[in-house]
Amino acid sequence: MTDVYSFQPLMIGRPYRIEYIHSYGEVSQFFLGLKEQKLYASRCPRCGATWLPPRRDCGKCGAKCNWFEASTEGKIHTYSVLHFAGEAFLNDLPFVLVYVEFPGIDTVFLSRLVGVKPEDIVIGMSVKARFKRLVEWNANDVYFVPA
Amino acid sequence: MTDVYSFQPLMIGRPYRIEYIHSYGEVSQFFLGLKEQKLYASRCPRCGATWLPPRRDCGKCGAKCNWFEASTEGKIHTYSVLHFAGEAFLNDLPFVLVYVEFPGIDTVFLSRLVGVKPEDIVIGMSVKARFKRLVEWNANDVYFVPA
Amino acid sequence: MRRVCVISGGITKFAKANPELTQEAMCKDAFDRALADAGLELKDIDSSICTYFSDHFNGQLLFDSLTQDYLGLCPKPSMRIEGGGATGGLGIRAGYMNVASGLSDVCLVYGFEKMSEVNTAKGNEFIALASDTDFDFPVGGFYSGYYATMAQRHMHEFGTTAEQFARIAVKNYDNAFYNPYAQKHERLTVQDVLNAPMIATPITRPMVCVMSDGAACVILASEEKAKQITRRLVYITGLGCGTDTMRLGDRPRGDVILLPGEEPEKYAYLKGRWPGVASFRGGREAARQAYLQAGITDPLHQIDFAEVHDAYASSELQTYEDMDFCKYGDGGKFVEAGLPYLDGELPVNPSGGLIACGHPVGATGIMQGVFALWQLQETIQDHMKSDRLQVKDARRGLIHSHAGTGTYITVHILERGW
Amino acid sequence: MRRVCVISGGITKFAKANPELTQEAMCKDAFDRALADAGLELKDIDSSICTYFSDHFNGQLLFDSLTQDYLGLCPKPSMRIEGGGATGGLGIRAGYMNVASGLSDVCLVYGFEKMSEVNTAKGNEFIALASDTDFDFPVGGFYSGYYATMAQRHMHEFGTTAEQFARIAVKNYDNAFYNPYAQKHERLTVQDVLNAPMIATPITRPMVCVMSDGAACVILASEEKAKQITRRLVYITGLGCGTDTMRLGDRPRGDVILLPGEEPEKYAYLKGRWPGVASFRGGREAARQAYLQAGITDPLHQIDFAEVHDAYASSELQTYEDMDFCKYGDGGKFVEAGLPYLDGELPVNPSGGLIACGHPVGATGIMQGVFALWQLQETIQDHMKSDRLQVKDARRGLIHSHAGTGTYITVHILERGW
Ligand SMILES: [Zn+2]
Ligand SMILES: [Zn+2]
Repeated sequence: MTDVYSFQPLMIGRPYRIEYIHSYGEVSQFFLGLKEQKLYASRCPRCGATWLPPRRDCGKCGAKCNWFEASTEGKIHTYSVLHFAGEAFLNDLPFVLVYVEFPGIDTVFLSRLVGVKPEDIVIGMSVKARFKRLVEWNANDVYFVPA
Repeated sequence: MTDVYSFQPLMIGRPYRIEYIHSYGEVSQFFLGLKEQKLYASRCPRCGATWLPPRRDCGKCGAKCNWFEASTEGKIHTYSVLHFAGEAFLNDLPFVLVYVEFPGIDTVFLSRLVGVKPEDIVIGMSVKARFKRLVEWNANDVYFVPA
Repeated sequence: MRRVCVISGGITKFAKANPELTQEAMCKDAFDRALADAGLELKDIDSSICTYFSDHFNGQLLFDSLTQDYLGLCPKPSMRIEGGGATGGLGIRAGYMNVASGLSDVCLVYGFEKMSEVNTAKGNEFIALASDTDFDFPVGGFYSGYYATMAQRHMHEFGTTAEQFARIAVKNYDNAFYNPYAQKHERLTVQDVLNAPMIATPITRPMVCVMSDGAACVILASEEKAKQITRRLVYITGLGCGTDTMRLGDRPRGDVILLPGEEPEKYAYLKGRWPGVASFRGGREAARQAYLQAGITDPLHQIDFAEVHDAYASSELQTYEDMDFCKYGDGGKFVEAGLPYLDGELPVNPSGGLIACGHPVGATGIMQGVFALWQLQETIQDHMKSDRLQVKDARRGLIHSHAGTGTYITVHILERGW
Repeated sequence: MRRVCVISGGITKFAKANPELTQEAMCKDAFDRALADAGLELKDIDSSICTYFSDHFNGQLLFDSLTQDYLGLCPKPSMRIEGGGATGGLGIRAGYMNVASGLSDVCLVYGFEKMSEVNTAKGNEFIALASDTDFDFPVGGFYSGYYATMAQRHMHEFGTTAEQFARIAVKNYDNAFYNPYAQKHERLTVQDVLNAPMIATPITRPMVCVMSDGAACVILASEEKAKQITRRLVYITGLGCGTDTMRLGDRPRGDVILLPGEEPEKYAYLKGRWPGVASFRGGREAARQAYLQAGITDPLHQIDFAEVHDAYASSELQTYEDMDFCKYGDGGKFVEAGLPYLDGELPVNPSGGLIACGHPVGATGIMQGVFALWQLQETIQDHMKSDRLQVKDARRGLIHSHAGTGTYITVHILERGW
């Protein structure tokens, strides 16, 4: 049965469903690493750039990178308290997005911050990674708490 | 729970669902007409072009078209017997797609042909429209049978 | 190289939902207005560029073929251009390339988006899927969140305030009040904006552009053709396009890209941390290319108005700095000094921008082109039934189109040639 | 206008599924090969054009930003081009425009598609959503069905046979057997093809191209830059792009678009019913523009090989006629006379075409450019470890990219300049 929302103009419901089988490809190790409670990053042997999230190829010079294990402690580079989100995350609201700086990593890493009141969050604050036991095999398997 | 299809590389299931509310906009009358067992078409008052499916604006000269009721009898312009389809229509297989020529209509109209064995279909054969009683408010509410 | 002109434009009224019309009919309405404005007929158009954002919004793939067909342009050449929020700006860039390369003399650049066929949360989710779906989307990343983190960092580094963002929103609403094509016709105070529901700290609802249904188009022509069509010539005299990493967190921290005439010392205070997450490298690079081509070394005084991509009030502020309307870090002071207001030194978003006009993604960057053209042709009165938004003696305008967190940014300089 | 050259190309092996690599890594592999082949470094590229087909295939919107980033090209200019199956050909057209317009000197045009993240029926459904979703998709329309109805009409009007379609499939499989980049390495007989499972009468499975994961790129440069990079200059000497209505049934029935040198009498026997659903008006229009620019009046003898978009064996046959390799209606005789075979008068799809190479949509049209370049540079031996597919003394080639039922078609003429 088709849902009809209006006749003038004629407006109907058209549900659509897709079952993706998604591959993490050459960065699979990062996601497998979350189950080991590790943050795997990449280092470029040519120009020295370090990447977290990791890359097979250096985004700066194009050379093939090597894997290394990053620290799980860092500092808040910036953050925001979200009161609205895409449909998939409405049930999580409100939540805090945070970009984390790590020692020896050129990039900053997006994650969620939990266990701290919004008004107590400050840029520069120390945080550490926590890993979910029951992994969902996605980037949300790691999150951060005050260190 | 995330479905895991492989670990090397890591491959996971990612279902995705969208609920569209689709409007037929300025051609709503065509779809409403199917419930009245009518085929509404468009005629351009400037250049005389006739369109089925209908258009608000003439695709030839750009003028605003008028609605008119097309004949529900025509001839097979071309056809094919389908043994494969997109996911949404796999259960219907095999089925016959047909382009129907109508008197006084410049375009040919895509629909399904039923009630005839594939080996008996020939280009030029007369066919007539049939309309579903239980409409789904889409183009499949009309189909064709031998006249 | 052939010089390229913008000869006319057309636009539909942007609306939260326009179920009365299909996308192709909206495009036709915009196109008919542009044809009429230039006194052209369908046969005078020899090619087109189509822009829309994502197949996800309507579940109709290859929508560009449906619109090309509907506009009566078959079998003429066309192509679809996409680049997130910068889709429209990239479309104008492609139209320029099309004409300047000699492949076309008169090219229609048109764009549309119908965002009302899904609910707002789903629409936001689609847009969030235009960020990295392996690393950023799954943690709950979505665009208001990304821009909010950028804004927080800008506040941290430069002392920028939420009130300064609010002033920008108020300015844009005030302008749009006189723009009949705008989705929103409201008057707000700074307090209204600050007290409105929080979307993502420090961004409140009126600081964010809204989803919209709409279409817009411009007709571009070679100089030779343009001269046969209109006396009010408007040239594209500078083009720029910059890009940046998909993940905001991967942006480098280094030295500022210098604009024509700038010296490195100007930015010594940034100590090599540019752009990080506080500024848009792609916008700076786009400005550099466009200013170089157009011979601009003092944008604040050499540009008469700008239509910039204010998907967020905060990103408008950041854009003042990328465009060198002021120095990096001075965006807040720039707005407090009244410079981007309609009666200021450099009116920014005299149309009301995305915040008040709406952001039907594929149409937005082209909408900017339409409004800029009318400014330079001095036809705001004709098109808006009021000259309230007409920038006096507007001889050179800048339009700026921008995709998610600055992944694509285009800048075009348009100049009066009459 | 500046002359534009193709200076190098790169491609990944097309495969039914390549889960080992993300799309961005596939693009990098193709790009690295093109850089190495031309002796260029990353810094030598000053802009890019990205092509992929639909956001639906991976649920990652704005994928072009992820790849631009991954290739190390930020903050340089880029844009994404899309046009269904013709996406790659339109990308090359945009790259040409980019360079010829003077905006860029050395432009990377790269494309990809990863079609293996959904099952084949879903993939076919996505492609079907690139037909009219109000009128054609809901009745069960999908592309094999549409092309099958076209083929049936061609058979009805001209006496074309399924066996002639089968011969084309066999030819393309035979060629691909020597192409290490092709997805399929099989040998089939005409009987094998005719006896294979029916997809949509008269089209059997081996007459249809397959979904694929892959990436391809070409590097374009201005003539001046190209001369600094390679001695084996290959010029783009003609470009064409045509379009047609989204709904096959809306195609006009009138007079043939004439190519340079043709007279209307040549097609008197068609009695004003062209193109209808039997031919591709957009292909004819694209050929007209390209032949005019390249000075071609006798394509059968003036073109040394062609890589055409054979999504279906039937559409390759129809394309012979659109390109005037033979008259309308003579496509069947053309293949029976052996003319499009590797040792024939005009080898068509010496690479194996889409039918045997695979059709990762955004990469396909660029793949044709890569293979054509290697033919004209006489480097098939170097790249394929065999000169079996090298067309002898190939001086001028045609590449032809095509979207669903001919909604977009591009033609490029490439010529040896050394
Ligand atoms: Zn490196
Ligand atoms: Zn008409």
